[in-house]
Amino acid sequence: MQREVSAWRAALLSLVILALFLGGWELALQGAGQGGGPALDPEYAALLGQAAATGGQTPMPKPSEIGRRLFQLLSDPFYIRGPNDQGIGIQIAWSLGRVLLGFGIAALVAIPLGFVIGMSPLLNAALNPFIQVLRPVSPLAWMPLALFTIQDSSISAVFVIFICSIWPMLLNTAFGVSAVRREWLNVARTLEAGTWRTAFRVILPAAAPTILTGMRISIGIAWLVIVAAEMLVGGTGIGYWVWNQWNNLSIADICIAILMIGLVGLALDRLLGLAARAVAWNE
Amino acid sequence: MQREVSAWRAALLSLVILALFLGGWELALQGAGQGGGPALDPEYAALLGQAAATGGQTPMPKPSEIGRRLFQLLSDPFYIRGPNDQGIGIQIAWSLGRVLLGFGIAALVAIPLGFVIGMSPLLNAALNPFIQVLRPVSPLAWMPLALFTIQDSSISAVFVIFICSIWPMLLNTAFGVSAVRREWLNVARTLEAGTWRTAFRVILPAAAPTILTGMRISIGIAWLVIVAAEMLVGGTGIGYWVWNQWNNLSIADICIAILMIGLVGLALDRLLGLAARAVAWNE
Amino acid sequence: REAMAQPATPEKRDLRIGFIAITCATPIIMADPMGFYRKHGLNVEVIRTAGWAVIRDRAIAREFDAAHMLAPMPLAMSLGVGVASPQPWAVAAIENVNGQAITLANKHRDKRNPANWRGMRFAVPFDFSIHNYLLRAYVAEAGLDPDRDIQIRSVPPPEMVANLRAENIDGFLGPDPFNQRAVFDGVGFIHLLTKTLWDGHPCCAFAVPASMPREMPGTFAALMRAIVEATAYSNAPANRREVAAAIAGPNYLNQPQTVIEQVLTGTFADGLGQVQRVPDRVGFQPFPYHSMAIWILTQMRRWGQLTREVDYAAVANQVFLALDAGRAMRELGLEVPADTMRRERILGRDFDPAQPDAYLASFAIRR
Amino acid sequence: MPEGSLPKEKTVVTRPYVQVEGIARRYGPTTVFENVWFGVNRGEFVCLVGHSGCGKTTILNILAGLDAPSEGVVLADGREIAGPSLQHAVIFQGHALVPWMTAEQNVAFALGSKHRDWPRHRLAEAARAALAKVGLEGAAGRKPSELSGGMKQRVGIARAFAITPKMMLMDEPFSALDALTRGALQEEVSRLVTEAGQTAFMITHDVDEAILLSDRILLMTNGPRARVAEVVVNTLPKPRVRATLHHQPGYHALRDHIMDFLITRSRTLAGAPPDGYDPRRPPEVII
Amino acid sequence: MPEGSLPKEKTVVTRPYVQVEGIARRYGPTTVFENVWFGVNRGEFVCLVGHSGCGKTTILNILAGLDAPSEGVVLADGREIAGPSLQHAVIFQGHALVPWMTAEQNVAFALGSKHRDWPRHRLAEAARAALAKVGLEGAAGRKPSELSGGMKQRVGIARAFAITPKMMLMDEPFSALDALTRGALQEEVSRLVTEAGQTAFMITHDVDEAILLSDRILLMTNGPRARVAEVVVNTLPKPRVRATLHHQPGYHALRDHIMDFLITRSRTLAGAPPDGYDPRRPPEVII
Ligand SMILES: Nc1ncnc2c1ncn2[C@@H]1O[C@H](COP(=O)(O)OP(=O)(O)OP(=O)(O)O)[C@@H](O)[C@H]1O
Ligand SMILES: Nc1ncnc2c1ncn2[C@@H]1O[C@H](COP(=O)(O)OP(=O)(O)OP(=O)(O)O)[C@@H](O)[C@H]1O
Ligand SMILES: [Mg+2]
Ligand SMILES: [Mg+2]
Repeated sequence: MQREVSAWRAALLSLVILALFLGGWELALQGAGQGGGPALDPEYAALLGQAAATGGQTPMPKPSEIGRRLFQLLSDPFYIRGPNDQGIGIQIAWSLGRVLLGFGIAALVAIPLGFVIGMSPLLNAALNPFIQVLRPVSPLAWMPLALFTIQDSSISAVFVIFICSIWPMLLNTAFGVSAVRREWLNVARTLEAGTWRTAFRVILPAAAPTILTGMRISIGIAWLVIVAAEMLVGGTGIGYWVWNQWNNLSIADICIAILMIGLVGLALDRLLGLAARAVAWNE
Repeated sequence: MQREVSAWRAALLSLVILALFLGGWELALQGAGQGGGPALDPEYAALLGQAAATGGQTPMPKPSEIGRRLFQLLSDPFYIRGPNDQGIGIQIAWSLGRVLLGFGIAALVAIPLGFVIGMSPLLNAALNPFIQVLRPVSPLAWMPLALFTIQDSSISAVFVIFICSIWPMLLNTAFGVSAVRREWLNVARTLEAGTWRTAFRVILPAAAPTILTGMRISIGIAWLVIVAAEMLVGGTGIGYWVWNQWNNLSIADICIAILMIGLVGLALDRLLGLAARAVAWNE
Repeated sequence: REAMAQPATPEKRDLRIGFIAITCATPIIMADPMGFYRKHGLNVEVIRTAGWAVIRDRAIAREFDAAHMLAPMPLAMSLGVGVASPQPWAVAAIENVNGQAITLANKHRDKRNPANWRGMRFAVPFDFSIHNYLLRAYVAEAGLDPDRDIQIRSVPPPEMVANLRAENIDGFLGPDPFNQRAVFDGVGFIHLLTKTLWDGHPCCAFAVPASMPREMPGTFAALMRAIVEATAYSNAPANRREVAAAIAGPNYLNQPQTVIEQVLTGTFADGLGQVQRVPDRVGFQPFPYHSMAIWILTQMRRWGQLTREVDYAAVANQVFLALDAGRAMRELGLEVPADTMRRERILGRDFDPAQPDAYLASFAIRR
Repeated sequence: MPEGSLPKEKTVVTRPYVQVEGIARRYGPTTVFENVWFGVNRGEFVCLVGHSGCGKTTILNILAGLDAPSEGVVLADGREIAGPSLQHAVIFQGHALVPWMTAEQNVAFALGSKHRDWPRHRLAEAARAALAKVGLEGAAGRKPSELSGGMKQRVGIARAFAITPKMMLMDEPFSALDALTRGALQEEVSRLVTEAGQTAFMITHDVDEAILLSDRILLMTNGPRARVAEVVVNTLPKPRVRATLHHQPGYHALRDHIMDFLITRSRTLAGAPPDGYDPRRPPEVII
Repeated sequence: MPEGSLPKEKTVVTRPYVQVEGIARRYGPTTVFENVWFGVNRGEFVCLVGHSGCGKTTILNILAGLDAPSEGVVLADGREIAGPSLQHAVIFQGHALVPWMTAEQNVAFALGSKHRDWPRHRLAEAARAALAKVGLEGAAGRKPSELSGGMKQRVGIARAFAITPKMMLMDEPFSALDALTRGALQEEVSRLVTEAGQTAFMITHDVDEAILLSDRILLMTNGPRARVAEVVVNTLPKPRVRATLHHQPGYHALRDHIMDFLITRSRTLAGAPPDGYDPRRPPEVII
């Protein structure tokens, strides 16, 4: 098996696949919409305007239409026309802000706590059941509880992101700390390095890649959760935007939202990937 | 650092923490909701909820109330009284069914596809951008698109679970296959073992632990997504039940739902953990 | 428009009807436990659904044979507004008139004048809802631009109280029982009943695919009879408590029975310390006046949802099946209005359905 | 003795079994080794000794068909080696057992690759027989993780011998083992190779090991541009026994010669081949 | 020579620096070793040789204070060893450099642990000086992953010597290295220990290494219940040079004696100690 692949060839293949997919989609819809749906009363059809005159199935938008709409949205992403009508860039910024806040607080809690848990096998075993039970709970189940108890919707949204994204960081930090190579701890011990010196100069850097992996998983989950949180809280953000476009059934906009969510998620992941590379060590 | 911890001590500590938490919660709410508002017209008061009648807002339920409700729900988990009123056991069964279906289909697609991708560095590099962009997309963003294109809400729900849970399996299978130890492939080559023999007897078992890890992440995500999917599709399932209890502002039921979702999620995770142990090999 | 002669037997007996768990759906829901569907030879499953967008999508996908919709939704869908392409659905009967309210958070007790609402956030159930149009008209009458001076969001009715409690919204113009529920939980008070804005306004509709009367006339007729009968039954003040008991349970509205009773009987706590007695707080009237549709269309034009000229009367005639509803009412011995057009008095202005353009032109605040 | 290995001639024929003809290996601008010529006769045991990085593993991989030379050819039995073959078994340094199969299954997997028509029970029997030959009757059902390092390597040896190859290729097979286990395994391999009359080619860092096992020892200079500097003929009488090897006359002289090469001459010879050095026929040294 | 190590006496005093008094190590019912007594004199270089699993690493960890014996005590300088100390530096088998620090930072970390008041630049200077002593001036800024195995181990050595401990403890420090590198490092360590007049205790599998470096060689029987079977006094004159060691008179006799022990007597002596064996004073052998 040959492991080296020229980046160019891969990129080319990516583009070919993309082109085939979009082309196929475009072609498949070519002439759709003229499809003979149930024959309509012509009098009725006349009322519906020309688009409706043919009736029938709701067509999927073509990629070209989506592209046009995307261009339109991206050509002025930061406009604000009243509280209900803001550019897609602003919506993404809102979502990002919420995610970063919730994720940031989660990191501030999870990393020190995970450190403590990782250092104590007893605490680790004792807290594990709680973590395991709380971890799989969906954001949409937390949200009502948060809205009810916190009584502040923007804090609730941040709380839901916090509670959903804390677990991977907590588990990974605890694991990373508990799995620090015995060898290095022995080095620190024979050097009579103190607790703090050992914690910050040996254990933390040793566990850093594992912690970063946890953070990477967490930010993925935080971003996954934002749409749910914003749909329920509403007002601003890409999740609310999706909700609005859904209420208006603008499929093109929903496709664009999916693309945007994917791209921003990818960017967040890459960013943490870079951070992970910065603290990575290899032997 | 001592690594051996008696399971008893850990369990005891777990229980102590739980007791402290629940006790604190119970005590904190002792007397809440009795906010001595102005004396009200008794006729008026009769029309209000207990808390509002005394001038407050409906408080958080106490753990003891939640416990009583939990007992009540679990004492008859499988009743069916009409399409919108079924026992919690049935709801969980519905959710499990959907998750297993969506997850099963995802596994059937992801594992062979991941195998092919893992064997070909070129394909791997070419498909990676798509996977990376689609992976962070939230179930709630997929849902409208699915409802629109599939035009069947129960298939849509399964599709959303499928699309959200496929990525970790795909990535892990591809990674596991591409990372099979060169040594073992060399053994197979020197033995002139054929392609299929190598694939099934060497690569698959070698990659199995990584694949199982992917499946474990995937089932976690599938279970995280079910609430979102069922909330929108409605009718049955624990997600719908949460939604329903939220409509009724029954915080006790939401807490129970969170607990149930957590426990079932934990059970699913443990099950795949057992499967992972069955295919694990160590050297 | 005259429907065809009715065969005696329904072509399709097993039907699925989607609904949202609000009191507006009372006739659709109570027809099930009280046996009206069965009586007319139908086997109906009523399915609770999470929100209006889901109702719409499942209706388009024909997962539902008929559905509980907001009265403006079939109009918008038929015109291709808010959907990717026109979906011919029709209002077979109106479910309820009145029965909505503006609920404000308790902290706004002193803000009873809408002119002081600048900057507040309100929820309505859906963009294409009478609630949206009434709230907009109401604040516009007070001189506020509903798009610039306040914020209006679509929130599924069941989430309104939780959002009000979390101070995520300052108030909502929403369907019952959630107005009453907000009072019941001590979260808000009823600012006004929509009855005072437009007495007899339509709210929710019983919607069917536009092709149903043609393709399944038997089923359609049976369904209409069941619904009209249930509507009439629900409307009788004497039956209201019985109906409340029938629909409060977890299979339907899943709310405390007292809340539903207060809504249906009109004897309710207003959240301000008063017990109000408004027996016609909600009414159940099946007849889909075309004038209602025309007013809705003028509002869709007013707020920029409908951007092209349409023949209001013709669309109303196509989408609001007044003749079919009238026939069913007549068969059941109910009084049928003579004219499908009715002059309305809305927010202190007279609305003449024959002069929609003049009406529209009279507003200062519009898109 | 299994039938497959009976009709082997033990006499050294004129044409060597393996002929390495002027192979070189280059990675971009760096040449690991070049102009390497040597032969391995039928039934002969050849050891290759040299410092780390001189390309020993690469040469062995080329002989095994797992790698290809940048220049030159390798002939086995007169035909060019085009890829891995069941005729040439490899014993890897890291035992390379697949850890999810038991010892028996590991051997049976190899046997099944050779004898595709054998039923499962026949494979299992043959695998147990092969394990018995290396003294592992009792461990057939254990997974590699339940075996000690020495036992693992024994299973690797059983696997290689089970398919009765014409040539055994071994890349530092014992270097990860402790001295005691190493000694036992050296004797095992020596016995098996002799019994089957096989050709063997082994890489080692351990001079005692080379002396114990080999008929000839190829000494390589340091890389880059490594060469076969000389070929030491091991004239110590066979069979040799590890426990008494160091008491055998001639042992110390042989060992000291090789040690000297490793410590100094491997380095000094690296740059400058001595006069009259012909890479096609590296000097043979008999001590 | 650094000031810290100047006032060391080079003569062997009556009381050994380290006294191991009857230690044993048990895991549940199994006894790895028991009744182990020996001493290491000031400035002496002692090697411990024995087969895998006889408990060598455990003994070294006990000397380092990283582990505690199940029975018996170890005195250093007359006081019981209670835990790790800066006085006893350990060179680990796997170098144990932390991979996220450069070579210089690794050494500076050790120095900073000893000299808590030194400013950063002084630590860096001292670290570079320590690296220069092992010939790594140029590699100070490189991370362990950018260093060869030998260089990594050199950094480990520099780190251990930088804190000028009274005793060096080494657990097979060179076993992962190839022969050439190993030789160079052996000479390095020998020089540094001699220069600083340090006491040294080293575990090794390599008989040549033990002969090259040690003053005395402790031979352990196989486990379980391993013992120190005998102590071989290495009388080969110092300084010894690796390249010529095998030409030194007495070398072959010494090596053969140890080889014999490893190959046969370590096993035969394991069960039954010979008559008159006193674990408190294992027989000293001078060849
Ligand atoms: N893919 C590669 N690219 C560049 N150089 C390589 C590559 N693979 C191996 N080398 C170089 O080829 C040389 C020979 O490697 P090889 O593994 O054959 O050495 P060796 O003699 O077996 O060493 P050792 O005794 O350590 O096993 C090494 O110097 C190595 O750095
Ligand atoms: N935690 C433990 N529980 C049980 N037995 C143990 C434990 N740790 C070590 N042992 C046993 O103690 C014995 C001595 O181990 P040690 O690592 O000291 O041996 P060694 O002589 O250093 O071996 P090697 O030469 O392989 O390094 C081994 O047989 C090992 O199996
Ligand atoms: Mg090699
Ligand atoms: Mg050891």
